[in-house]
Amino acid sequence: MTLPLTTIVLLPLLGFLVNGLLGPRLGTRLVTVVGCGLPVLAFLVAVGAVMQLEAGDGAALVETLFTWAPFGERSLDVALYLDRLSAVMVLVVTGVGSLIHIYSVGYMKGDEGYARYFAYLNLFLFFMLLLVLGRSLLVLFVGWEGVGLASYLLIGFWFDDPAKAAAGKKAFITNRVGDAGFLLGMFVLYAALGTLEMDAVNAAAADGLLPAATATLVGVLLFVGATGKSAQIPLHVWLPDAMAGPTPVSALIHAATMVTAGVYLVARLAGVYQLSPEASLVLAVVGVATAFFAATVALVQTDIKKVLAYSTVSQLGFMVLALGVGAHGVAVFHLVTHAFFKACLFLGAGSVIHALGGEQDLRRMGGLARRIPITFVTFAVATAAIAGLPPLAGFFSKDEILWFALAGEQGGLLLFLVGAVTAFLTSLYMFRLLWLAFLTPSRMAPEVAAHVHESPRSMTGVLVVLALLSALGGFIAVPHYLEGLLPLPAVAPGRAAWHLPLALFAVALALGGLAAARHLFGGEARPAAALAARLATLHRVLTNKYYVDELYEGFIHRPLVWVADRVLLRVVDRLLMDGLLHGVASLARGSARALVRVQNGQLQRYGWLVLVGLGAGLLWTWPHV
Amino acid sequence: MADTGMLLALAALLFTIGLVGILVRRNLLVMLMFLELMLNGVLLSLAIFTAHAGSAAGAVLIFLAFVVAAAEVAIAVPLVVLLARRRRSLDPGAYMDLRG
Amino acid sequence: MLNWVLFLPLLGALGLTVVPAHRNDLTRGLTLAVMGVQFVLAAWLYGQFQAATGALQFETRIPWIPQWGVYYHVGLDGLNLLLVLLTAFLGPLVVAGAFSAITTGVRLFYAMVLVLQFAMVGTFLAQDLFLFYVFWEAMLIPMFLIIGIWGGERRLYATFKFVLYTAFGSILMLAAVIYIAYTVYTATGVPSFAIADLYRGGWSLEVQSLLLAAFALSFAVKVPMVPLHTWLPDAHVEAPTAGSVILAGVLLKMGTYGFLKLGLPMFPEAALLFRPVLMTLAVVSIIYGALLALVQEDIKKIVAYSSISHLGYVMLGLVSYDLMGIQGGIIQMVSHGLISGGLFLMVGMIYERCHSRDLAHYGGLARLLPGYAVFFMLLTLASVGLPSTSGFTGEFLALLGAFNAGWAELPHATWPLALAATAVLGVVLGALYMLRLAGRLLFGPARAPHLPLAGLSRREGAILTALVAAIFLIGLAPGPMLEKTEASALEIQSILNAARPAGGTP
Amino acid sequence: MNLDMLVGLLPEHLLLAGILVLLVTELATRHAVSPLPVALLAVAAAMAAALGLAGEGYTAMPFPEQFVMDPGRAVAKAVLLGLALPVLLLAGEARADGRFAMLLLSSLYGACLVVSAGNLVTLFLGLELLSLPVYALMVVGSRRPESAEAALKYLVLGGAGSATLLFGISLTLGATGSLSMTAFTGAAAGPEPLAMAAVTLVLAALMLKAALVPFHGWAPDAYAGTGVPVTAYMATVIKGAVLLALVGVFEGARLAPALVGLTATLALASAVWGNLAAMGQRGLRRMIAYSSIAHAGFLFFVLLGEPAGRLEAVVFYVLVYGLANLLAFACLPSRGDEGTRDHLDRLRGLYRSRPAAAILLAVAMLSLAGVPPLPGFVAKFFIFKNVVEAGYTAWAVAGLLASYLGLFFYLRVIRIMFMEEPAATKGDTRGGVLAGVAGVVCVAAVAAVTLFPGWLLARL
Repeated sequence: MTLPLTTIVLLPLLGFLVNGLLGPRLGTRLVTVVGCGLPVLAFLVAVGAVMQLEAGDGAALVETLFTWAPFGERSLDVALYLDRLSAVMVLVVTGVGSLIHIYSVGYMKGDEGYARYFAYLNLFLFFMLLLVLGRSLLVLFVGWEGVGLASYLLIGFWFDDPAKAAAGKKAFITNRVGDAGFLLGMFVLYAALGTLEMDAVNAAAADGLLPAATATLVGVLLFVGATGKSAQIPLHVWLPDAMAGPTPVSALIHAATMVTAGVYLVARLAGVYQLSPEASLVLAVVGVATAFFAATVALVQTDIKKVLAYSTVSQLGFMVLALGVGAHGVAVFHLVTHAFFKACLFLGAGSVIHALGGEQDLRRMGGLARRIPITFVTFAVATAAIAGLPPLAGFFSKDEILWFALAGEQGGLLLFLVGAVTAFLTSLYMFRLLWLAFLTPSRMAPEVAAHVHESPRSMTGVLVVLALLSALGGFIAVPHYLEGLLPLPAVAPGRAAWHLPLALFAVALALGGLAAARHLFGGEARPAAALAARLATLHRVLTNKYYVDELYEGFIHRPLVWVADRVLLRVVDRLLMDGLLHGVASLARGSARALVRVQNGQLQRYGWLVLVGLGAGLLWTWPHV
Repeated sequence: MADTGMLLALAALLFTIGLVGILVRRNLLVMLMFLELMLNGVLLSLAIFTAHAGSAAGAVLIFLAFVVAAAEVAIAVPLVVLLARRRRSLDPGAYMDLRG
Repeated sequence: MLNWVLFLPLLGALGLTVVPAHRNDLTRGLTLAVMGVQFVLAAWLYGQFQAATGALQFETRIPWIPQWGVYYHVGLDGLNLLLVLLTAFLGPLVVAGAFSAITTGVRLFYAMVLVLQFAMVGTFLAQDLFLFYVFWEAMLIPMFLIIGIWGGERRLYATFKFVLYTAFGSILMLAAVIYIAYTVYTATGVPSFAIADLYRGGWSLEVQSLLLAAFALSFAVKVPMVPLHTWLPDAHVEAPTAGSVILAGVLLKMGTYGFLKLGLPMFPEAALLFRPVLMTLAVVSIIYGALLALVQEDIKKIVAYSSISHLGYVMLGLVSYDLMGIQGGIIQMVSHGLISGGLFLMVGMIYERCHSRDLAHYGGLARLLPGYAVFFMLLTLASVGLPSTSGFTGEFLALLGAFNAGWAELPHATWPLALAATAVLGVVLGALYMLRLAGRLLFGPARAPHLPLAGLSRREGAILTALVAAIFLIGLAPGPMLEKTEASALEIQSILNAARPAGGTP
Repeated sequence: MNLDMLVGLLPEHLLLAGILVLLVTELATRHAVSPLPVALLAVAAAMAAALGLAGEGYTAMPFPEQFVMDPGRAVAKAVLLGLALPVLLLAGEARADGRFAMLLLSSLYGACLVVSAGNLVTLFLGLELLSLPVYALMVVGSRRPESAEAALKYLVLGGAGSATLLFGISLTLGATGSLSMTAFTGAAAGPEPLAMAAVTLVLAALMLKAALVPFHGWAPDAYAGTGVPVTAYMATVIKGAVLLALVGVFEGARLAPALVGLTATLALASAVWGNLAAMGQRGLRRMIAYSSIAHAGFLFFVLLGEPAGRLEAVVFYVLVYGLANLLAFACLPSRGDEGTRDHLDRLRGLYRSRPAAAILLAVAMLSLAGVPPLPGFVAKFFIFKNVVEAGYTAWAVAGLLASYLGLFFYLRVIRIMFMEEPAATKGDTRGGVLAGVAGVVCVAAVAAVTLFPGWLLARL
């Protein structure tokens, strides 16, 4: 009996254990072989498993491993589950994951934590696969938390820098807030249905066993978890900071895979969300708001990775919008294409940073197109893809999202309009990036400029593959492939004919963004600076990311610490409880001193005491007689 | 019977005077005398009741009590002497070394 | 065999009296051997323990004060099985952990540790209320000495606070014990302290409430539940490492075990009445402990306050009356024993090297002591409740149980659900304070008050490896343990639920 | 003269024989001869006799209505006599002379008489015989100038107590026309004013002898003012005998409601007062004195209980409490000035210099504090169990809370011995051989009672 799913999951774990435990003793070459070989192997096994899935009549593959916790007749089991949805995810995760592993070989060369890096990366892959393949929400949650851990470790990979360590912590804790919601959602599901297995949950939802109110509750609570992991408002704050990690990590975890877990979760439990238009509306609103908000911030960021980070937040917002309007398959589609082009963009940015010896500030780049041509070309392709230029991948997926936002039953004009503006902004900020980094004249410091070099083959090769995928990925008809599982929403009557005009409109938006970017940032005149000066307040707000971090610090963290320190510790613990205790103790000491003073050695005083005792005794008994 | 009541009252009075005397007098020997007075009051009441009840045991007890009183004095006086030899004082207030 | 597990440490302590005072190596070796053998025996008993029944196993019952119905009555059931195993497991680790830390009065120290071990195992095993009380109180004195002799600067304050605090609770429990004995005798004509007999005491609700209040006070001090917790930070901070480990690892569980074994099932009606209070206090403890852990600068205090928070989950699980909650509570007890025991050991290790527990003095230990950092990180994650560690198993099941129960009670009452939902906040706060600790200790620029630092010794590595292995075992496969405890947990649950008015939820 | 007069009084006879032998040797020899062997032998023989009588289940009244002997009393006597053995060893350590031994044995004779008292006359006789030699002993057994002061304080207040007792007895005679115990217990239950006054006076007198608040004034000074062996004797045997007298006079009678409140209040007051006042004491003996005041309080709670279990509870308590006290005294440094050798300062860091002594002293303190598994706990449990069974739960709770107050100062002794550095100018803290023997005897007995309380209780 073969257990392909288990094998897929365990291969990276093996890599983690080998590199984690023996790493420093293995030597770079062996670390590389283990660290990259096992993910690739996992990808191959995954391909085999998907073929097995397709060879069957579409029935999901299930591998039950063991019972985690038995309770009478019920139990919480650890089981892996492969259907078409998880198949898509597994392929993306192992595929893109493997590519990024390979890329990392060149990127991390010479880092003293080389083995540790690959151990963490493998660990991440293990948890991500567990997340994707878990049959029950519990297993998914294990993976969910595990990828959070890996993310925490990798963001803080260069832990000597307190800011980087703090970024890791921030990511973990922000995610924890979401996890609290996730846990609650899970609890509600278990309390209501007695199971956490997602296929059973969907089936129960389809059979009407789940009341609509409960479905809404579950949907919203689980979505709170998703906002954490997928960096939606209001829990998006960690993702930009997460760029402190090595760039391949940003590509793998904070762009292509982990952050899409929230989207996957919602899609996985589509049955629940289909029952609850209210929950879906929440998703749609939060998604489109996040998309718009992040896109505006991305416009003014000067750190190349921060731009990409906000872009990721924005694109995730698009996916959530798709989920919110019921187009789960489309969301997954965008997830896949996004994985391709965003990985490509990040790795390209990594290549730029690598070329510039660690420089990340767009203001000190420029003119790189000639110096690192492969990076430039692949980056440009991916930029075009994310901007939504046909026939690249992003065009197809984004177009469908806008389409369902406009025409889907749960769509609406407002959702569509904000989405459209955001699509325009996307194009604008991405081409801004392209121009500032590659096309404008060089603003590099001379000693940096002197050392610019194209990245090694292992890196550029990966870039090329990803660029190809970004270009052609749109032709993989993911929504159609998933339709059996995730049916697309019905189109509102009367709007069916708008599809073609909409597509043209989307292209126009992308091109408009391109033109605007060229106008603002392409020439020597720098109209962008003038614009920024004219809208100084807005610019400042955007540069400071709407002051959300400061808001959280001022309204949540600091009051919390204040209450804990000033009220609970000083007043309740020390003043009240210990004060009471010390008060009683000094009362005892005081009365002890008083009593000792009674015993003054004077015989007659003792006699008086006796007399008092006698008298009192007689008086006491007298009235009772 | 009235006599008995009077005598009993006397006994109680003697007992009380003895006790109060111990408490208020500032001389150890006088205090010992008041202690005897207390006992005498008790003995008086005991004699009355013994006579009243015709109890042999009561009579025995009276004699026992005499012996006890004598023994107490026999021990107490040397103690007072011991103390007085050290401090030349019969005031109980002079002997307050033990306290606290 | 069970008696051997119980009495072995006592015999060891007696054996230490013949070891020459200056032979510290012999003292240490003998103690470690005794503890090791005890653990092996306990593990063997665990293996032999039959999961199918909630009845006592490996029972011994010998008259002790037969006139009063007091028996030396010990036995294993699902409730104490894991706790005995935990105690026996931590024993050797505590002993080995103190090898380098305790250099004066070594013989007395290990004798006290052994006596303490004896009393703790006895408390868990006792099936006779009188015996339970004897063991319960007997724990105080060795702990008093351990903190008071080998503790830190304010050890006298801390140890007196600890003893007087806990003894106050106990004295009222003693009154309740006496009263129980009396009523059982008058009701049945046969004097008995057998705990199993007391489950059906049949007191009126008023009497039950008073009795439960007396027991609960004692147990709540030990747990400790807010607001009776203020002894704990002081005791933990001043105690030597071994003392902290025992305190956090085992002693605190006495309180929760007391609730589970005695407090709740002996007075089910009153327990039902007090349930809102207990549950509220449990949730308050979770949040309160976490918040206070957040603002401490002393590493030990952070771990100490985290104990308050973690034990809150135990209480929440127990008073949920849900099978999962009770089971989760039991697992969380074991888990917390391992995790906080491990954390205290690790704090001790760094303290031995640097003589400081001030968080501000440290940074970047991941650079200075990579091995140490790995273990510390693992324990931190377990404490945070990361899945696949025991911390997750305990917290998750306790919370799930509480929520499940609250959901089922929704038609009658909303507070259980509201409290369970509030408790989930603790998950966030837990991450906040633990990562603050780990982050400031391990990451950032490398510094420590006392350089250079010696790496983890083989002994320390072995101790931590054992702990971490146990943590992951419970995290990954709690199934077998849950199976062994289930029958007893069900029994307790049915006693508790029997007190509910008809129409209540199962 | 019948056989019972010989057999039933065998313990007393043996004590008397011991006194005579001591007297003869004292007169016959010119050089001082240690009286210890003879005294020990006499007391041990008396104890063995008492145990033998108890074992046989001997029950008789050699002097009808005056002197009663039954197994319960025999055990009680054996306990008191047994407690006197370590006292003698401690006295031997302090090089006590023949006078000391004779006085001690006389007092013990009184103690035996108290236990067997069949009517109030014998009781009075026994109590006086118990107390009078002690006034002398306090001076004889100590080489301190303060001992006369201590003895006089004790004597004057004790004398007043005797007078009060006698007054109570006399009123009993007046109220009932009889001096038998049953007459007294009848009076205790009844509502007659004269009888109630009689009972109150007797109770007050016994409280004075047992040092209950507010009749306790003499105790701290007397305990602290004499030699350690005498203190030990007073704290154990005398206190025990008085309590047995208490149980004897109230034998078979439930307390009248009026007396319940009085007894319980004063007992509680004693427990609180004693435990609080002991907190800051600098000398062990004075601390023990206050501790004994508190323990007297606990013991008086026994009166609240059902009559059936009182004797057992008191005998058990007295044994356990006495053993712990004697153990503590046996562990003290035996050299040095009699007035300061029990100072707690000298115990500072005792564990370093004499670990065994420190541990035994700690055991004694813990047993006195009633910390399980030491027998002090079982004893306290017994008393309060009786109180609860009689329906006075609230009083029991109050009493237990009062016992909590004591924990602090017992632990303080342990703190001083274990957790503090030895004083810079430390005196000689060595113990003596005989005291060591006494300590070992006591600790063996404590261990036995700890392990097999059931066995012992079955034989009370």
